[in-house]
Amino acid sequence: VPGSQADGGQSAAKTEKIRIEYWHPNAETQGGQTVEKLVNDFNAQSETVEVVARFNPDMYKGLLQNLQAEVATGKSPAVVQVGWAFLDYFSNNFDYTPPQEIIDTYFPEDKNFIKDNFLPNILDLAKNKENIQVGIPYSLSTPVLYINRDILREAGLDENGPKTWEELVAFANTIKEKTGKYGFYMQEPADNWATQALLESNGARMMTDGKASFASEEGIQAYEAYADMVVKTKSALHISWGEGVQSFIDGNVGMLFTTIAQRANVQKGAAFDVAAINAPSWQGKPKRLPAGGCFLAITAQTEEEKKAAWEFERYLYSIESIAEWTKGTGYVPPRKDVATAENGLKQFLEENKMMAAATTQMDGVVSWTSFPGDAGLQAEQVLLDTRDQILGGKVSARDGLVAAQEKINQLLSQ
Amino acid sequence: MKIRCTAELKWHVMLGLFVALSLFPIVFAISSSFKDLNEAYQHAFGLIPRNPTLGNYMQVFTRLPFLQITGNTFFIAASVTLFKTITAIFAAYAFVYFDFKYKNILYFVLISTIFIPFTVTMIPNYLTISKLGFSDKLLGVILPQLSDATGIFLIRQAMRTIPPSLIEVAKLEKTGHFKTLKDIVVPLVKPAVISSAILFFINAWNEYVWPVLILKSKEKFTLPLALQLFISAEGGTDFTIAMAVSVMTMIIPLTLYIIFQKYIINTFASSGIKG
Amino acid sequence: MKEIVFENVCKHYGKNLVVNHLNLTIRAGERLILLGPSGCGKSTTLRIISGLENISSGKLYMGGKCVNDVPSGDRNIAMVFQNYALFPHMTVEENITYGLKVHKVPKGDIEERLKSALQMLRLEGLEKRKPKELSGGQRQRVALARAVVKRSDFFLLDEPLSNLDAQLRGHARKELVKIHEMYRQTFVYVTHDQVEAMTIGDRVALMNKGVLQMVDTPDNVYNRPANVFTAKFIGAPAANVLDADYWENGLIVGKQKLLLPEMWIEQVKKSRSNEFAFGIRPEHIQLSKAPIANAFKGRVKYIENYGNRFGIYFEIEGNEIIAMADENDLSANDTVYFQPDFAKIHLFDRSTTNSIGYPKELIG
Amino acid sequence: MKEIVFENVCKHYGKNLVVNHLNLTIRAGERLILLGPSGCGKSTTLRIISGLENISSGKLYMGGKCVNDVPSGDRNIAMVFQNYALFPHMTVEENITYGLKVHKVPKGDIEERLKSALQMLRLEGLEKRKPKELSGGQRQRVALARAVVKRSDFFLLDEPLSNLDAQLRGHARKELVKIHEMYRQTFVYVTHDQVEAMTIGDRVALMNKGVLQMVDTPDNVYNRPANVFTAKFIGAPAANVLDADYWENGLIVGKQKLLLPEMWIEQVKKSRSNEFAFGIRPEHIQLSKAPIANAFKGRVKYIENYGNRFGIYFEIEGNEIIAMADENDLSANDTVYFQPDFAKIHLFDRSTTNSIGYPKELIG
Amino acid sequence: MLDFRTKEKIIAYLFILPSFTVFSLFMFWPLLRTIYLSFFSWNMIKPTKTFVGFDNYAALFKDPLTYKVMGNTLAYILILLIVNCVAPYILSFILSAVIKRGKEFYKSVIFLPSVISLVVGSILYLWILNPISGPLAIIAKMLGITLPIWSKTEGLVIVVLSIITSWKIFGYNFIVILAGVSGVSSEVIEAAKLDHVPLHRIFLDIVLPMSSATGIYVFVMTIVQGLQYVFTPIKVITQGGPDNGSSNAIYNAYQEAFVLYRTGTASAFAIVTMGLFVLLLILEFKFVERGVYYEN
Ligand SMILES: Nc1ncnc2c1ncn2[C@@H]1O[C@H](COP(=O)(O)OP(=O)(O)OP(=O)(O)O)[C@@H](O)[C@H]1O
Ligand SMILES: Nc1ncnc2c1ncn2[C@@H]1O[C@H](COP(=O)(O)OP(=O)(O)OP(=O)(O)O)[C@@H](O)[C@H]1O
Ligand SMILES: O=P(O)(O)OC[C@H](O)CO
Ligand SMILES: [Mg+2]
Ligand SMILES: [Mg+2]
Repeated sequence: VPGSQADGGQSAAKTEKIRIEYWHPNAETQGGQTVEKLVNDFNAQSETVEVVARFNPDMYKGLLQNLQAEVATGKSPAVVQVGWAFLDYFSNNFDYTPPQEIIDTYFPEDKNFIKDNFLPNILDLAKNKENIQVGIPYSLSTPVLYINRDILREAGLDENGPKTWEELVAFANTIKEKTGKYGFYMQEPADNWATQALLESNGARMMTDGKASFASEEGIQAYEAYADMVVKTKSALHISWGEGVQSFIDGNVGMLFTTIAQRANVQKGAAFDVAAINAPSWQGKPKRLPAGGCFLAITAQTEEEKKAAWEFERYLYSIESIAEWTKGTGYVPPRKDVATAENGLKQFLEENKMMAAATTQMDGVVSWTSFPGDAGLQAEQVLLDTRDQILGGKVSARDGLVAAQEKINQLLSQ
Repeated sequence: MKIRCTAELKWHVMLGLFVALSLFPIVFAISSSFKDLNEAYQHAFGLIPRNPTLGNYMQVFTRLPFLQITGNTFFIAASVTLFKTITAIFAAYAFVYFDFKYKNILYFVLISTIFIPFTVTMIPNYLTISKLGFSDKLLGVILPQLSDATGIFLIRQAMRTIPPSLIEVAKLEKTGHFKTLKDIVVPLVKPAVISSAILFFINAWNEYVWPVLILKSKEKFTLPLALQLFISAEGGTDFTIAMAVSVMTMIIPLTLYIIFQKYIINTFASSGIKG
Repeated sequence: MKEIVFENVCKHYGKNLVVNHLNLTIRAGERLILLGPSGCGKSTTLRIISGLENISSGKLYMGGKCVNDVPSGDRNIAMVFQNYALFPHMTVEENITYGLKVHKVPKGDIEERLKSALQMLRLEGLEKRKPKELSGGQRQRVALARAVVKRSDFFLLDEPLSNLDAQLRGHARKELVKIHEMYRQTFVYVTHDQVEAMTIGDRVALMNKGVLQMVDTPDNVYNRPANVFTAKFIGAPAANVLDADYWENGLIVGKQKLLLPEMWIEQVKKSRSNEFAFGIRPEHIQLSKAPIANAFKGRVKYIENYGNRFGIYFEIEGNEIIAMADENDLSANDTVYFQPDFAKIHLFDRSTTNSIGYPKELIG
Repeated sequence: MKEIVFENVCKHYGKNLVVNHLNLTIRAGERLILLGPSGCGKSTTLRIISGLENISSGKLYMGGKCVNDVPSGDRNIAMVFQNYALFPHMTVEENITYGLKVHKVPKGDIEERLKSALQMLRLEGLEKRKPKELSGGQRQRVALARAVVKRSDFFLLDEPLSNLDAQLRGHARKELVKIHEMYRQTFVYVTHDQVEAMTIGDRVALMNKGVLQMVDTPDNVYNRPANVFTAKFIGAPAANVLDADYWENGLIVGKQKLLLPEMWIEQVKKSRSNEFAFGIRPEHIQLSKAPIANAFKGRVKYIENYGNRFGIYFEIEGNEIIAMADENDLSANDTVYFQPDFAKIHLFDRSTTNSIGYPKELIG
Repeated sequence: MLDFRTKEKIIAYLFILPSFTVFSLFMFWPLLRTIYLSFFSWNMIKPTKTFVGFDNYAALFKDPLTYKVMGNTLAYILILLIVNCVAPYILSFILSAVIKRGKEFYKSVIFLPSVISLVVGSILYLWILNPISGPLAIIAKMLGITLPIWSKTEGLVIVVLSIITSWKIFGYNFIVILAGVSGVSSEVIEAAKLDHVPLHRIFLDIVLPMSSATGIYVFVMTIVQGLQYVFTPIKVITQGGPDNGSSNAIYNAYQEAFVLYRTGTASAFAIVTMGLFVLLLILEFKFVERGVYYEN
């Protein structure tokens, strides 16, 4: 199979392996160990490539920040893990090579690797506005609902939890009334991921034709339902993400709406009957759940490095590696077959029932909207500020969303 | 005597409360580091772990080259402290005991840099360090931290409270600037020198934003970076392990302080130049 | 070699003229006493010599060369500061030997000088104390010891004994003179103690408000004061000075007249003035209860007992006058007669306040 | 009311016993002078009265009540510190009036006291200066002024005039006495100046190494010293004290003998000792070039000129003796004869060094 | 032969040289670059920078957020000054002049929290102060009090973040001030005590002015370092929220630069911030320094 180029590569590797950097944000609590294991295993079996993994604290934002600085010096790692939220910004500003290009040039044998192993809707997640496949999805997450069955029972509620947002509101209020505890907490990180799930599942769209459109009636209505829990009935908590999760884990909150990536954390800490269920939908409407997680992009600068980068990626995307990765992180595998394969996650998923909450709602996955252009991140921030305003009771959901939408569209049009 | 005692008692009660409050977080951290995660969540307030475990520490040690990391941190903190303290002493001395052109302007310019937010210097410094070839090197962490005028500021302030006649005595003896510094000025401003050194050490020890940018490989990590490994917004923070790392982060500065505490406090107490 | 020459030296602090056109030559190896009222510029003068204070104008020569631009360290000076300026962080011993150590004086030598200084100033046993554990007088002695161990060409002392008791002061004074006799440094010594001034000084320089008043031997300063200020300043209690007009061979004070002897009449005539200030020291006044010829008549106001002597305050024509006596049989309100010893009187021109000089018979 | 009583007061610094079982009553409104060699514990004693120093043992009463536990601020004391302790950041004026302002003394009153203090201490024109812009003597005067403006029951002064010239010192001394006469505070005054001690003091307390030696009127301290230390310490130059054995109605010094008058023989006999220390003050010695009967014979060593008097040092049987004289016709190596004025001699028991007392004829 | 005054000058420059070298490289140079960048619209990596003149500045002054952030900054400064400058000053005075026993203990214990990093502190306090389930909340619950959700309450969030920061700064400032306060000659304090000057007046009239050289240092450092220190809890706990209610000048510049990637705006903001601070320093030199007591 190997062509002349591969030969050249191999003879070079005899003398020394080519070193490439792989940047990731995975803390020890979130797959850091797995990264290390995968990289070590890869290095052990590869004769040509030596991968050096670099941890970047502060998640994808932190990683991008470091990447920014690195690129400014004229250097670049070969493979970077990019959060979905930064897809647009990344593809607009950084120099990357779509993986298929590399495959086509150097690895004809892998020609169909991507097509064969990934569902089109999953691959679409990593396409930018110009429809270029920026990278390959590496991990997927969706929001799920964690429930404290002890509290539900105490409040006389169905211990299997709510199916719809309407039910969820009722549940939350009941919990508040019956137990005095908070009924519900929805994650409040520095992004609008969960908000998107809430609004879009009700039929709203974050963006339509390149313009913000979340302040539609559906959007407003969904947000109002949520805001009412916080502001009016006080059955939902408005607090920072860390505190909210902590409060759920130590049994002060009945339901927690957050990413499946928190599964291990919740499972380890909770001392009550805890379960994860599918994200609720709005009565009679289809769910739309933004994909969390990340894709791998190749930012290698030299041809040598690009080749090495693909070799490494190909290793990471193998069934065994992806299985390993999923076990270590709690993400949903992006690749076909992994869930069912014996050498994949079959056994793992049987043992970890909570994972099912995420794996069984993949049909509802949509891409995570990131506002386009230079002002995109700023627009995102506007929506975040609006969240605080609405949940803080300063403005109504309607006024807040309408104003935010207007402001964002103004920003985007600049 | 009685009147004084009760008056003092009032102070002691207030101070005691204050001390207890300010020490609570430290005790809390230590206690949490010996709990398992479950207990940490369910019995946050129990200061004595019910099932004390070394598990958190073992995890840290198995997952990270911890001694190496501690060594790196110490090396960085010690180098930064030494360099900054010594250069600050010299600069402060020059600003107090010499007359030269633009002295005040120069001082003002140097001191103004205290006000430069680190965000201003971060990226350009990163470029400089990379160009110098110091990224992922301890030296790269050290260098930019050296430009800090706080020591000059504090030590100069202290030097200005030395009665001039003492320096005059030295002048008459033709003591020479180095000796005057070493034998007279530095001993008299020892509290300021020590406070700067402490500040430098603690800050360099805990410096986080900058090493994050510079250091890539785990063997080069510093303790605050190691701590980050156990904190994740998305995956949740492994609280008890984070506390174990935190405790280990504190341990060296705390030990150093406890060892030198008597000396430091004595220096401060006996600083009465005119006493 | 070790001469110090002030040439028109002025020193300002802001608008304050603290040393005013000082012209003074301090001879090599002499002991010059600097005297003057508090705040007159004595310490400043010492500080100028030591180079710790810049001169505002004029020139200072030391050992023959202008030292305006020579740093203090190169002037080879030992100095005792009025406020001691001890190093608070060093022990007595360290304070004393610090300068020697800096100059790498051999260890044995240091030891020896230290020992003799400690002995001379009775500081034995305090070697290991820090200044703040010393009494005021002990601190002053340490400051003195620190200067003493240094064998330098110039020795400047700013009231080095002011906080010592009489016995210790007497002792230290003698030792200082001994040291000086041995090393012959040029000594400049500020003191308020007249006995010190008289016993230590080869010459005395008297300043007032930054202006040099007189420089001469202690004897002359005392016995032939150049002006009223000098006469009044030197001697305790101060010399009595009363306004007196010359009229027909005599001095008129108020309504009383005292005939002058021939030698003084001549002197007065030379001066071409008639308005004088008449000076007489308390110890040169003999009082008599019984009336005597050619004497002033006064009334005793009060009497002070100084232990070994008495101060008798009496009044003549509205002037308060004091006389010293070893014995006393007077009491307040007694009438007394006072005839001055004409060999011991002083006459000053009232407008310039300068002495009109002394009859050549007295100068001899 | 304003009496101060020390009852067995001790003060240690570490192992150092600085005040040793002090028993002393300072009478209300009296002026007590505290005298003693440098480092003997004078300042410490003042600081004990002021409450700035804790007592190691014993009790201190002020105004009749034990003040061991009364904080300094409540003792109503004005104090002049030996090292001034001026507030360096305040001007002269602020330094002086600070205490008054804190106590909300009416403005006009403050103004007035300030003015009179400035005048009394000749500090006019320096009101706006900071201490570091003052000369040593000026600083001392500010410290004194600060204490003077305070009208308190107790007035403690620690060498308040040591850095002033004789004239100013004389003036200040008189003013202090005036103030005291006006307000009758209890005055405790530390000084090294004998004249000050004698003129200001109602009584003098003499300390040595923390032990009280004698408390009495200046006259008695001078003329009837209770022990050798007192005799030698009071008076400058110091009293001469030589070992003398009693033998057959006379005192033997070396190989010479001096017959004692009857009154002394009686006194000597009462003391039941034969070994004495014989004391005589320099000013009580009359020297004669010509031989006289019943006199010691000595040899002049050297002569010091004090301006108005002479100190004549001579030797008798290996003892150096000094005599004071107003006039001098002696020179070194002259042989002199010295007969003491027997009314002015002192005899001390050589083993206890205490005075054997004085013949009743002298005390009269 | 150089004359000695010239030689002295050369020595002076040599003494400053090491500091000056690192400052030039790592302070002045970046500063110049930042000033330069503040005139561009750029995101740090795009190959082209667009020159916009003073637009970034103009936009800043128009943006209400700027004023909000500056207002917050001021609030932080005020709280930090009270807690970390005034309070430790009073405490050091109490320890050096009022209390007789246990001084050593307090001195050493109060300093302890200073050695801890604020990242650690922030994580700790996030737990301890969790208004729903932290230890403090548990106690409050026992007392029947519901804690406000401070991290989402404007105003309160600034107070709490300041307290967290103060927890770290206090001890250090305390020992620095203590050094200054113990430097005041005891005789001078005694002189005042004799006058029966009440303690608070001794403090205000004597101790404070005489230790003001140190005081000024702590004052300036509380402002400057305090704001830089607060950055960490803001970043870890609130990310500037709620609705920028806890953002300060430093965090805002950071957010502009590294969250929103608006390098030009961030630079302009940083420069304006620095300008304000330097203005403060000039004022300090002009007015406060006058009251400061120095021996030389
Ligand atoms: N902190 C201290 N530690 C040890 N000894 C001390 C301390 N302070 C003072 N002393 C000693 O106590 C003794 C008495 O001191 P004090 O200041 O009372 O002397 P003084 O009589 O005022 O002397 P002077 O006339 O020299 O001022 C001195 O010998 C001194 O050395
Ligand atoms: N920094 C200054 N600013 C203004 N005037 C000053 C300064 N320093 C000293 N003086 C003034 O200069 C004059 C001379 O001071 P100097 O110290 O020489 O006096 P002195 O003769 O030593 O007096 P004393 O006997 O009191 O020590 C004094 O009147 C003093 O007030
Ligand atoms: O699923 P994750 O870990 O990518 O997180 C998704 C979003 O970032 C949560 O806000
Ligand atoms: Mg002087
Ligand atoms: Mg004393």
